Amino acid sequence: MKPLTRRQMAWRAAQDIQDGAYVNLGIGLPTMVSDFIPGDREIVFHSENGILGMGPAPKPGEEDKDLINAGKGLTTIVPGGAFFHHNDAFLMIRGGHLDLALLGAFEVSETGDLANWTTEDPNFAPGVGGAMDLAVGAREVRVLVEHTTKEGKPRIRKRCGYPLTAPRCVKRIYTNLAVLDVTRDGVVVREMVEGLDLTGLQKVTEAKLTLANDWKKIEAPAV
Amino acid sequence: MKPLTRRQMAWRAAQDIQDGAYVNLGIGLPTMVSDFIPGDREIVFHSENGILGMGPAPKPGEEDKDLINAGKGLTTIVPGGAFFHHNDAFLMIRGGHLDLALLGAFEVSETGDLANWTTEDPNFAPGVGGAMDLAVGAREVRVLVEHTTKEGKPRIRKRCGYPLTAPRCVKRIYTNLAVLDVTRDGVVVREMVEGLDLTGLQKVTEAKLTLANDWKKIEAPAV
Amino acid sequence: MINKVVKTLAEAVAGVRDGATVLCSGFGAVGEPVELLNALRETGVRDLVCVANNAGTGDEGLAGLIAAGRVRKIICSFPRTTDPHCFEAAYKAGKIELELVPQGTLSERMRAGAAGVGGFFIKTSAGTKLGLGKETREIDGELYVLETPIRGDIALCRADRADRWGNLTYRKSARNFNPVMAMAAALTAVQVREVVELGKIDPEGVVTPGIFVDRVVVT
Amino acid sequence: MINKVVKTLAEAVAGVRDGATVLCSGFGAVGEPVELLNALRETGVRDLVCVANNAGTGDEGLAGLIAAGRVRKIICSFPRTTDPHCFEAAYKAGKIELELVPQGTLSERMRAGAAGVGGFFIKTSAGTKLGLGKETREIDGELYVLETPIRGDIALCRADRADRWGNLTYRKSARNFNPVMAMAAALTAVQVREVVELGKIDPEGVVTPGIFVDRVVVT
Repeated sequence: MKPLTRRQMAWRAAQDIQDGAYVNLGIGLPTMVSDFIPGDREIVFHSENGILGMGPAPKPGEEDKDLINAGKGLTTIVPGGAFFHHNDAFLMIRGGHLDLALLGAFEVSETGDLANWTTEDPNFAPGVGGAMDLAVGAREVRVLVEHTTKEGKPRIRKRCGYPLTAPRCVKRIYTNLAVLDVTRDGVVVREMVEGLDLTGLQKVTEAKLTLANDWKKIEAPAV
Repeated sequence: MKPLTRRQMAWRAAQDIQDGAYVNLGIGLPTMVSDFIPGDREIVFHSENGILGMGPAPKPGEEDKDLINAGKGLTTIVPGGAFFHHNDAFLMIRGGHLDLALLGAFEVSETGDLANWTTEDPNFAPGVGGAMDLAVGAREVRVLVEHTTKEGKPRIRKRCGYPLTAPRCVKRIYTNLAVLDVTRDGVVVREMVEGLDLTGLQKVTEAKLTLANDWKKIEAPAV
Repeated sequence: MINKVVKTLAEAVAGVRDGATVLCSGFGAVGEPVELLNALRETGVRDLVCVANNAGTGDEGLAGLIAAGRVRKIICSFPRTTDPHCFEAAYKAGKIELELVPQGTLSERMRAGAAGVGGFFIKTSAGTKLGLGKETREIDGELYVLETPIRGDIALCRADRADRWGNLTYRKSARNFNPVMAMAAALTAVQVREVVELGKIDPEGVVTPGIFVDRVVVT
Repeated sequence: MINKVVKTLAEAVAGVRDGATVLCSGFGAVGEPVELLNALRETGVRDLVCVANNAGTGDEGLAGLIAAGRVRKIICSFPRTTDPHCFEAAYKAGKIELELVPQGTLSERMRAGAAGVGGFFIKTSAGTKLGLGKETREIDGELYVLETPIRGDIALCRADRADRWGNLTYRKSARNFNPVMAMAAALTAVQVREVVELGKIDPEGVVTPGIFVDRVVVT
């Protein structure tokens, strides 16, 4: 059994993004998804700090310190892009104008509750940023996350242990082992990596899993 | 006793507008006030349909059908002006960003209630436009109105007979006979036209009037 | 590839159902999407609830839709603007329902619909006939009323320039209700003077970003 | 004549009292009015409530104000941005109170303060720890929380160009919180790259109209 690399996880999530979608990518791993959009699709990336049509990182010599993304890294804008203020940026998010938010997570529950803003570590002040806005506002919320913690604890749980970002918002989860949908009937496995079966996947998952009749192997290229 | 002409009423109201003020002028008589601003003052006129820095009516040949005022007459914009959308225009109004709204009225009560949107004439559908927004939102609301109706009925009343635009909002009233302030102690006469005394003014006013100690004659030029 | 530009007015207004809520932009005739409204009339759709600042001018556009008996109800701030004879005839005949909303409240209710705001308190209309029946609340000693969001099934807008992504710019006071209505509907169709190449609109100068726009047609 | 341009940073921040609520713009260091914040620190004012997206970067601007012990409380969405050591030291020492507000809620609460909205219902934070204690309401089957407006005694902003009426334009993503904060305070001071002649800013391209601006200083 060979788990996906982080780049392969990003590649897999990218394949499901439809041509013409307006998409917000969360900070961290989800940001990497923009590198793997199939070339025939035109996707408009949104950033909380007032950008639509966000492009790739700037080439050396083309950096502009006034042009950053939500993670505060330097970025670019593509033809057709627009700048606007923070309030309009969040009107877009909260008002249901984004087709998709693809976010990181600490945990997801079997009903789609999302916990991705705080682990309540007493050593650090908490921060929430735009996490809650995206979770309640995007038309569809998908999560991109390692199937377990480094210590092997499941991240897909019956109930989240960490404080919620929003209840019942996640529809699909991409992990290094599987693609899972949160449905009314619980968590359904759509795809698994080669060599893994439901029993094996269930062992590292706290939520009860069901295998889709038409489940298939994830065929990820060596990206 | 010589009442002010409508142009003189507009002149008188204009004299009180401070340099640098942001002002919305109601439709009708108040619109005329902009013609009488003393030349050393720079006033920024606001229009509900998304203009700051509204100028005079266009000269022949300079009309632009996309540039109208709240009364839907053609207008112009001065250097320093800005266009914005309706929602921002009313954010400015309701949020207390206008220094002054100078409005027409059917009636004003002795507590400053304003009635200026409907006479409930069953022959016509009512319209309210931006009247209520201006009445509740501007930092100061002043009214410019003939002291009585054509039939001689008082417009400054104990209580308004017509439906209110907003309660307790009017601070000053300019009529063809007097300048009056609505205070906690009732309606105070600040100025009257030559040859009129308090008894004469009270006769055409339903609200109880008090004469200010420092009241004076309105000295309006023949504009 | 994203291309929101459609070839005909008919395509731009296709799919509107009887009973739909239609946001009709414009302040008087300025910024009014007259040709889109005419095209909507030609679809034969009826029982519409129209949201607009006025209630039509002359015989075209919103006025024509009303004259044709397609508008069951109008939600507006000031029905009697320049030459409102189509509305007046329908109103006097009892053929159109009128919901009168203060202009800023109308705009703010649509913004709420666009922004995921489920309701909001403002002072406008508190203590007046137009505030009757509304939930009230005293905030810092002043009376506020609760207002609810308005969302359209379709918004009909008019802009100056567009690109194929639907980014829009406007001209002078023709901007008016267009940006807020474009945001507040499930489907937004815009008639424009010209479509320019992608990238020709300065990203600093986009007034309505394409995310709010579904269909663009040149008139 | 209207001339909002002042000569010095000290004039731009004059008159702020102890205990004031200060809206501090910027997203990280981008769009942060660093020099105005430094000037505010030099006035010696204290017990401030600062509203910002983050809680300062490096040692200047908002970070410097915190390091100097002038900030009693910070209302922000994400205190730990790039190099937040001034905030972290104050926070660990228990010298600064933190009110954590989701980013869009923070922005919307200031817009409400600017727009005469006394309160509004949104879904963000409903059913979470950050929603605890908030009034809730079910609207169309979904849970909303009531949020209240935020207004500043002063807003400190940063723009690209201004004219003497205070009209502003911004540069790229440095626009961020500046327009909403500029609207939401009793007094708004803005540091700009350049002041241009009145009329040089295209009226279609003004992002913050001068009505929201009180003082402009070139840095």
